[in-house]
Amino acid sequence: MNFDFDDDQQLLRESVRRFLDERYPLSVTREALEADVVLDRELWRRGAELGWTAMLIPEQHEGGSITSQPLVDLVVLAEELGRTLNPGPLVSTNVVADAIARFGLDEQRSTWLPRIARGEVIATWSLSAEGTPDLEAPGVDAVVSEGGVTLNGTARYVHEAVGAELVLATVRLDGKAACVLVPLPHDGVRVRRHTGLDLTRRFGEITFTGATVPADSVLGGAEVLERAISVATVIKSAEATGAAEILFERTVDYLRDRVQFGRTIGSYQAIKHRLADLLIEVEAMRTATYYAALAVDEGFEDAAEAVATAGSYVPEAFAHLTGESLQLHGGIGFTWEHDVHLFVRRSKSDEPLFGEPSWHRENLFEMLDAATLGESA
Amino acid sequence: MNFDFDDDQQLLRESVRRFLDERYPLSVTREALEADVVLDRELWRRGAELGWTAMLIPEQHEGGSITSQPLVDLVVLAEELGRTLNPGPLVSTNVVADAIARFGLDEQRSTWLPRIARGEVIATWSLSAEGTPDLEAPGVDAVVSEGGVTLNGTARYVHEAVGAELVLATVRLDGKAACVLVPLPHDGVRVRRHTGLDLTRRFGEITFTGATVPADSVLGGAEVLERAISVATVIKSAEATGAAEILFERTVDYLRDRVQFGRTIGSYQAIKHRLADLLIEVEAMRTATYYAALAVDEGFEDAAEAVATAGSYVPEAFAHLTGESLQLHGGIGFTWEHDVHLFVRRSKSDEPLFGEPSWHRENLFEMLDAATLGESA
Amino acid sequence: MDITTSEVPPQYDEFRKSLQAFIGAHCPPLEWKARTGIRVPEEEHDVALLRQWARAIHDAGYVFDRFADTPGDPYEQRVLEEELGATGIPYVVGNALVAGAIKMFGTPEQRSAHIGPMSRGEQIWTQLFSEPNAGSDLASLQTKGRLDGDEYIINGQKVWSTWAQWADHGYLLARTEPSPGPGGITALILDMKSPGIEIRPLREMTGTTDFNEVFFDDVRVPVANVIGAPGEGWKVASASLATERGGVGRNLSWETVVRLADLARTTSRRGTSLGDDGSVRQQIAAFAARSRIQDHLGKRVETRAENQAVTAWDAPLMKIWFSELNLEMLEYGLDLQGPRSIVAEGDEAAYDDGFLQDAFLYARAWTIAGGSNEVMRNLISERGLGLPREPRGDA
Amino acid sequence: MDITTSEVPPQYDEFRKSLQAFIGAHCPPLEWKARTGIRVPEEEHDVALLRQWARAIHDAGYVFDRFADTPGDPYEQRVLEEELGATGIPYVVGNALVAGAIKMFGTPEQRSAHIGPMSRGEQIWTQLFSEPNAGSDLASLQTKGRLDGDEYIINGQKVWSTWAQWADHGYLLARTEPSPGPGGITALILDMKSPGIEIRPLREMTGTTDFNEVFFDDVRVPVANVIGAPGEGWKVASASLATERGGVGRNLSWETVVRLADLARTTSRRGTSLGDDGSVRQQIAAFAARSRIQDHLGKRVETRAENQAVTAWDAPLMKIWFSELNLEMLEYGLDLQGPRSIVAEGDEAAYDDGFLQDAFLYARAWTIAGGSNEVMRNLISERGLGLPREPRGDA
Repeated sequence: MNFDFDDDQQLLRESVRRFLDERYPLSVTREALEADVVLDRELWRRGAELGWTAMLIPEQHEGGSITSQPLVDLVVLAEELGRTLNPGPLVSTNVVADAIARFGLDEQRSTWLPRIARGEVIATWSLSAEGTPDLEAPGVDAVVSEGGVTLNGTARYVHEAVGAELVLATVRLDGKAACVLVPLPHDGVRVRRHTGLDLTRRFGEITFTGATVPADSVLGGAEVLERAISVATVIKSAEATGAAEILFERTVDYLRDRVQFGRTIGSYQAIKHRLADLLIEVEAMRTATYYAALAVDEGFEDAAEAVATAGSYVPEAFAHLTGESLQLHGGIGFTWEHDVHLFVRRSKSDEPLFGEPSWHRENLFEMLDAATLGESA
Repeated sequence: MNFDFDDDQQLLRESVRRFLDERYPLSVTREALEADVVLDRELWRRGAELGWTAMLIPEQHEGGSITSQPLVDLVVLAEELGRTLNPGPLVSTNVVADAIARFGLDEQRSTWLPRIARGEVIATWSLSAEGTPDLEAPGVDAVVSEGGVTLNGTARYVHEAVGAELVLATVRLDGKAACVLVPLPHDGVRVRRHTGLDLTRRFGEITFTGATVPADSVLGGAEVLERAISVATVIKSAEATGAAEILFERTVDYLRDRVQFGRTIGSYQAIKHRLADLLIEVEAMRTATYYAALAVDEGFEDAAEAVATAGSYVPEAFAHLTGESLQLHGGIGFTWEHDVHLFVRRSKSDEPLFGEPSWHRENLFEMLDAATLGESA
Repeated sequence: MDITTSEVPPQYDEFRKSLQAFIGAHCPPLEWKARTGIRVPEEEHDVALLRQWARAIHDAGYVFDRFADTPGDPYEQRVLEEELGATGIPYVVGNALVAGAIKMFGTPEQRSAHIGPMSRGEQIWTQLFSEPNAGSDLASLQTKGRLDGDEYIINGQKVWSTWAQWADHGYLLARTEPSPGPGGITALILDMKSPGIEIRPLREMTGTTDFNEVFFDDVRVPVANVIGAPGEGWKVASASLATERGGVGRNLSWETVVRLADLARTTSRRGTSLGDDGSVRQQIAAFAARSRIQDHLGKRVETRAENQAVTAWDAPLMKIWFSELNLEMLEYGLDLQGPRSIVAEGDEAAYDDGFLQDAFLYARAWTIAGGSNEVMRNLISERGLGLPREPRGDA
Repeated sequence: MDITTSEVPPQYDEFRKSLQAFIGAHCPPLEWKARTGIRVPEEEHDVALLRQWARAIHDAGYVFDRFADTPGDPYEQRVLEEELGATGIPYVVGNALVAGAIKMFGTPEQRSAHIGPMSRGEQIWTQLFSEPNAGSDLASLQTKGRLDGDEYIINGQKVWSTWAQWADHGYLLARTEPSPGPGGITALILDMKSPGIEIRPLREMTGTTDFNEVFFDDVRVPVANVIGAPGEGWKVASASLATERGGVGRNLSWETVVRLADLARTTSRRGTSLGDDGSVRQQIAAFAARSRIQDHLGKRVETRAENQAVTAWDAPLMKIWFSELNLEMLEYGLDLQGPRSIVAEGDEAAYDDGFLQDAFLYARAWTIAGGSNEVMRNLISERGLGLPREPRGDA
C-alpha cells in the first residue's frame, strides 16, 4: 500500500509549483482582476506545456500522463493551481479533452486534442440554465434537423465561456441527456459574461438560438455526462484541497505571529482547537480527493460512491475552512486588500458547480440504500 | 414590559425549591431508582399541596393559579421540578387536568379535578403506538358501540402509566383524532412497564382490548389534542430549562474547581468559550419557554408558532448541553455514580415526547410558508 | 409577565398616508444602492442628497424622538420609522447615537449646537468607540486623552467607524489622564476637521467602503467638549447605547428568514420545488425558530435594562446570537441557490440582484466588528461566569 | 498510488466452511451480551467460558498472527478474523496488545512465558497506559518506577483499563528513575497478583462495568520484566500500537451507517417512510461520506507508518474523527427512532433490543477515554502545528 504520490508525481508537483511561484502566483491573478482581465492566455499556454491539459489526452494526440493514473496526476496539478487560485478552466478543459478522447470520432480527436494539449484551445463545458446536471431543469434542447443537430436554449455559469474556442454542451435530446461539441464562435451562439462572486474566475452564459452542428457532434448521452462529472469532481476537489491547504498554512502563520493582548493569537486555546479542527478538515479533503481519483482511475467498484463522497464533503469543508480563516484573521481579513476574501469567494463559488453537495449526497444515499438493503437482508 | 416573573411567582419558586431541597432532591430520586421505586406517591401528594397539579384547575374544583397566567405559573414549578429531575408526571397530569377543565362535562370535572388537584389521582396521557401525535401511525382505534365507545390498540411511551388512575387516550375515531378519558384499572386495559433510557422516570405501554367506556368519555377531537400539545410543550420545555440550568451551574462549578496540568480546567480558553455557548443556550431555552407560555396564556396570534419554536429548539439545546456537560466532566462524568448521565438520559428521553423537534419544525415551516407567501406577495 | 406591543390604531392611517405622499414627493434619487447592513454612500453627490432629504423631513415637521425635547406620540414615531425604513435609504444622515448622550448628559450649549443641526442633516456624526484590540470592550480602550490646560490631547486609533469619511463630528471615547475615576473613560465631542486626525476609508471584502480607520496624533479637544463629566464615559456610552439597544439586526434576521422561504419556494431541483424538500423545510424552520428567539431574547434584555439588572452577558449574547444566525442563514441562502449563487449584483441572472451574495460577504462585519465573537465569548466566560481571565503575555 | 486490498480467493471457501462448522460446535453460550465497544464480562462464569473458547480455537489449530512466530497465510488470517468477528464475542480473552511488544522486543524467556499461554486463554492481560491527567499522551505519564536493586517500585494510578478485573498480567508503562533516556518511560510486565495493586472496577453510565481504575502502592516489579530496554517504553508502546493501528472503530462507524439506513427505512412519520424524507437522506449520506473518509484516512495513516513518516496528528486525528462521527451518528440514531428511543435493552418495544441506546451512552468512552478529544486537539495544535503550549498553572 502506498496511498500517496509517486516520485514522478512529486517531481511534477515541484515543477508546477516553481512555475506558478515565478509566473502565475496569486498576486498576478489579483492584478489581473483589478484590471478586469482574468485569464492570461499566454500563461495558460505555458501551463499547457507543463501538462495542465494533457493528462487525459492520448500520446498520439500530443497528450500523455505521468503515471498510469492520469486523474491522480491531475490531482497534483489541480492542487498546485488551487493554491494560487489560478483562474484557468482546468476542470472544464480537461473534462472536454477526456470526453473527446473517450467518446469522440477520430477526426474530432485529431482536430481538437492536440490544440487543447498545446493550450491553444480553451474548451468549456456547459450544463443546464441553472448550472445543474439536472435533466428536469430548463436548459438547452436539441433536435435532429436536416443540417445535423439544432440547439436552442441557455446554459449558465459556464467557466471561461467568453474566451472558449469549444464548448461541450449538455442538452436534452429526445428527453435524454446528450453531450454535443460546438466550436466557438458559432452561428446562433451568443456568449455573455457573468458578474461573478468569484473574482479570480470568469463565468459566462451561452445562449443557443437555432445553432446547428453536424449530427456526429453528439458524443453520447448519460455515460458521457457521468464520466464528465466524475472527472470534474476530482479536479474541483483537488483545486479546493490545494487552496484550503495554502490558506490554512497562511492562517496558522498569521496567528503564530500576530500579537493581541500581549500574546500571539495562536497561543489562545480556543483558537488552537479551531486550528486543530481545520487541520483535520484539510487532511480529510485531501484523503477524499485522492481516493476518488484513484477509484475512478482504477475503476474500483466504489468509484461512484467515492465521487459522491468527495463531491459532497470537500466543497463544504473548503467553504467552512475559508470562513473560519476569515473569522480568525479578524478585521484585517474583512478588507479588500487581504487575500482571504478571494478564497472565501472561490470556495462558495466552487461549491455548487458540476453537482451541488446536496446532489452528491442524494446520489450517495441512493447507492447506500441499494447496497445496505442487500447487507441487512 | 416585564418579560420576567412577578413577585408572587418568585415566592412560589422559593417555596417549591425549599420543599424539593428538603424532601425531594435528586439524591432521593437516585436512591429510589436504585431501589427500582421511582415515584413516591406520598411526596407527590405533598407536592400537589404546593400546587403542582392545581394551576390549570378552576378554583371551584380545588385548583387555582397564582396569577392570571396559569401556564407561566406552571413554568416556575416545572423549572424547579426539572432542576431535581423529579420523576413525577407533571406534564401529563396537568395536560389531563386542563383537558377536563376545558372540555369535560360538569360531572367529569367534579369527579376528577379535585382528586387530581389533591394529588390523589395520577392522570396520564397517551398518544400513538409510536408515541407520536401522528394520526397516520398505528395506535388506538375507537368505535362507537352499544355500551359507549370501545377502544382497541396499543399506546406506548406513556409517562407513569403503571401507577396512573386515569388516562386521556388519543385515539382514532371515524378517521379523526379523539381524546377519551379512561379510568384505570379498567376491563380490557393492560399496562406494562417499559425499561427506559431515562432512569428517573417510568414509562409504560397501555394495551386496549375491547375496553368500553361511556360515550361521553370522549372530550373532543383535534382541538383537545392541539391544546394538550401546547400545554405539554410548555411544561416539558420548562422542566428542560430547569434541568439545563442546574447542570450548567454544576458544570461551571466543577470546572472552576477542578485542576488539571496545574490549572483549573475553567481557565482554559477552549473550555471557557464552550461554557459561554452553553450560557447562551440556557438563556435561549428560558426565553423560548417563557414566550411560549405567555403566548398560549394570552392567546397571542403567534401562540402556535411560539409552541413550535420552543418545541423544536428547547429539547435539542437541552440534549446538546447535557452532552457537552458530560464531555467537559471527562472521565468522572462517564461513571454511574456521577449525576451527569441522569441528565443526559433525561434530555434524550424527553426530546421526542409529545411531538419530536422535527415535527414541530415541520409545523413551523408550514406556518412560515403560509405567512410569508402573504408577506412577499 | 407582560410583553405586549400594541398595534398602531386605525386613526393613524391618515398620518401614514400623508407621510407616504411626502416620501413619494421627496425621496432622493440616489446612486447609492440599498444593501444589507450599515452602508455608506461612496459619492459626495449622494451625501448632499441625503442631507437635503433629512432637511425636507425636518421641515415637513416630522421629528424623531432622538432629536426632540419631549417624546413624540409613540404611534406616530412607529409609523414614521416604519415608512421611512421601508424606503431602504437612510433618513438620519450619519451615526446619530450621540444625540441620546447629548440629550441626557450634554450642556445646554452642546444641545443647541448639535441636536438641531443633526436633525436638519447639517451635521454628520461618526461614532469612535471600537479599537483594533478592544472591539467594543470599553475596559480595554487604549486611545488616550492627556489633559493639557483646558484641552485634552488625543492619541490613538479607532476602527470600524461608519460615516467617518463624511463626518463633521465624532462621538469619541478616550481614556483620559489623570484618570478621574473608575475606568477613567471620557466621552468627547470631536471636530473631525481638527488637525492630527487621519481618516482611512477601508475598502472591505464586499467591494464597498463602509468603514474607516481613524488615527489621532496629538489631536486637541477642548474640555468644554466633554459629554457629562470626565471619567463618566462608560456611563454615557452605556446610556446612549441603551437607547438604541436591541434594534440592530432584529428585523434583519427575520427578513432573511422570509427571503430564504421565498427562495426555496421559487427554486427547483430534480423537478421538485425546494419548498417541498424535507431538508430545506427543516433547515429554514430551524432558522425561523432561532430568529424568533432572537426577538424574545431582546425583550429579556430590555426587561433587565428597565429593571437596572443588566448582566455582563446581555450585549455579547445578543451580538453572538444575531451575527452567527445571520451568517449561517446567508451561507444557506447561497447554498439554496445552487450554481446561481455564483453570480452577483449587476448580473441579470442573479437572484434578487445578488442581495444575498453581498449580505453573505457583509455578514462577517457583524461577527468581527465591534469586538469579535471570540472577544465576546471571553467576556461572557470571564465577566459573566467569573472564570479566570486569559493571562496577558506582557504580564 | 496503490491502496488495493484483494478479495479472498475462492479456494479459501473450504477453510471458511470448516471454520464455520468449528464455530457452530464450540461458540460458548455466554450470559454476556454483545454490545458496542470493548465490553467485558461481568460474570466469572463467562470468563471461564471465554478461556475455554480461546483454548478450543488454539487446539483446533487456528493461530493468530499476533501469537505466531511466523506470519500465517494472510487470507486465512482474514477469514479467521472475519468469521470469529461475526460471532460478536471475543476470541482473544483480554487485551492482547502486549503480544506484539513481547514478540518484537521481549526476551526468549518472556516469549515462552507469555505468548503461548495468551493464545490458549490461560493468561488474561490488561493494558495500563492511560492516566487521569494524561490520557494516552505518553509524555505526560506520572506513574513512577523507582529502581531499587533489581526491582522497580511502582507508584501511581491508571484509568480506562479494560479487563483489569479479570487480568493475570498487566502491560504497564511507567516513568522509571533514574531516567535512562529521553522520555524515560519503560514498558513492564506486571503480575496483577502483586501486593500493592488495587483494582477498582468502574460502573459506567452505561450500567455495565467495562473499565477499571488501577492503583499502585509500592508495587515491586523485577527488572527482568522490562520489555525491551529501560527507557524504551515509548518505542515499545508505539510499535505495538502500530500493529493494531486503524482497527478501532473502522468498521464500527460503517456498521452504524448501515444501522441508520435500516432504521430510516423501517420507520415512518406522518405516513411516510423516513427513508423517503429529504432531511434524513441528506443526513445519513453525510454520515456515510464521513465514514468512508474515515477508512481512507486510516489508509493514509498506515501509509505514513509504513514510510516511517508518522506525524504528531495521525493518532489524535483518527481518534477525533471516529469518536465524534460515532457520537453524532448515535445521537441521530436515537432521534430517528422518535419516542421509541426512550426504551432500552430488555424492552420488547425497543428497536434492535436497544443496541443504539447503549451505543449512544458508550459513545462518550471514545470521546473521553485514552486522552479526551480536548487533549487530542491540544496535541494537534501544539505538537502538530507548533503553536505555543498552554502555560501550566504550576509553572
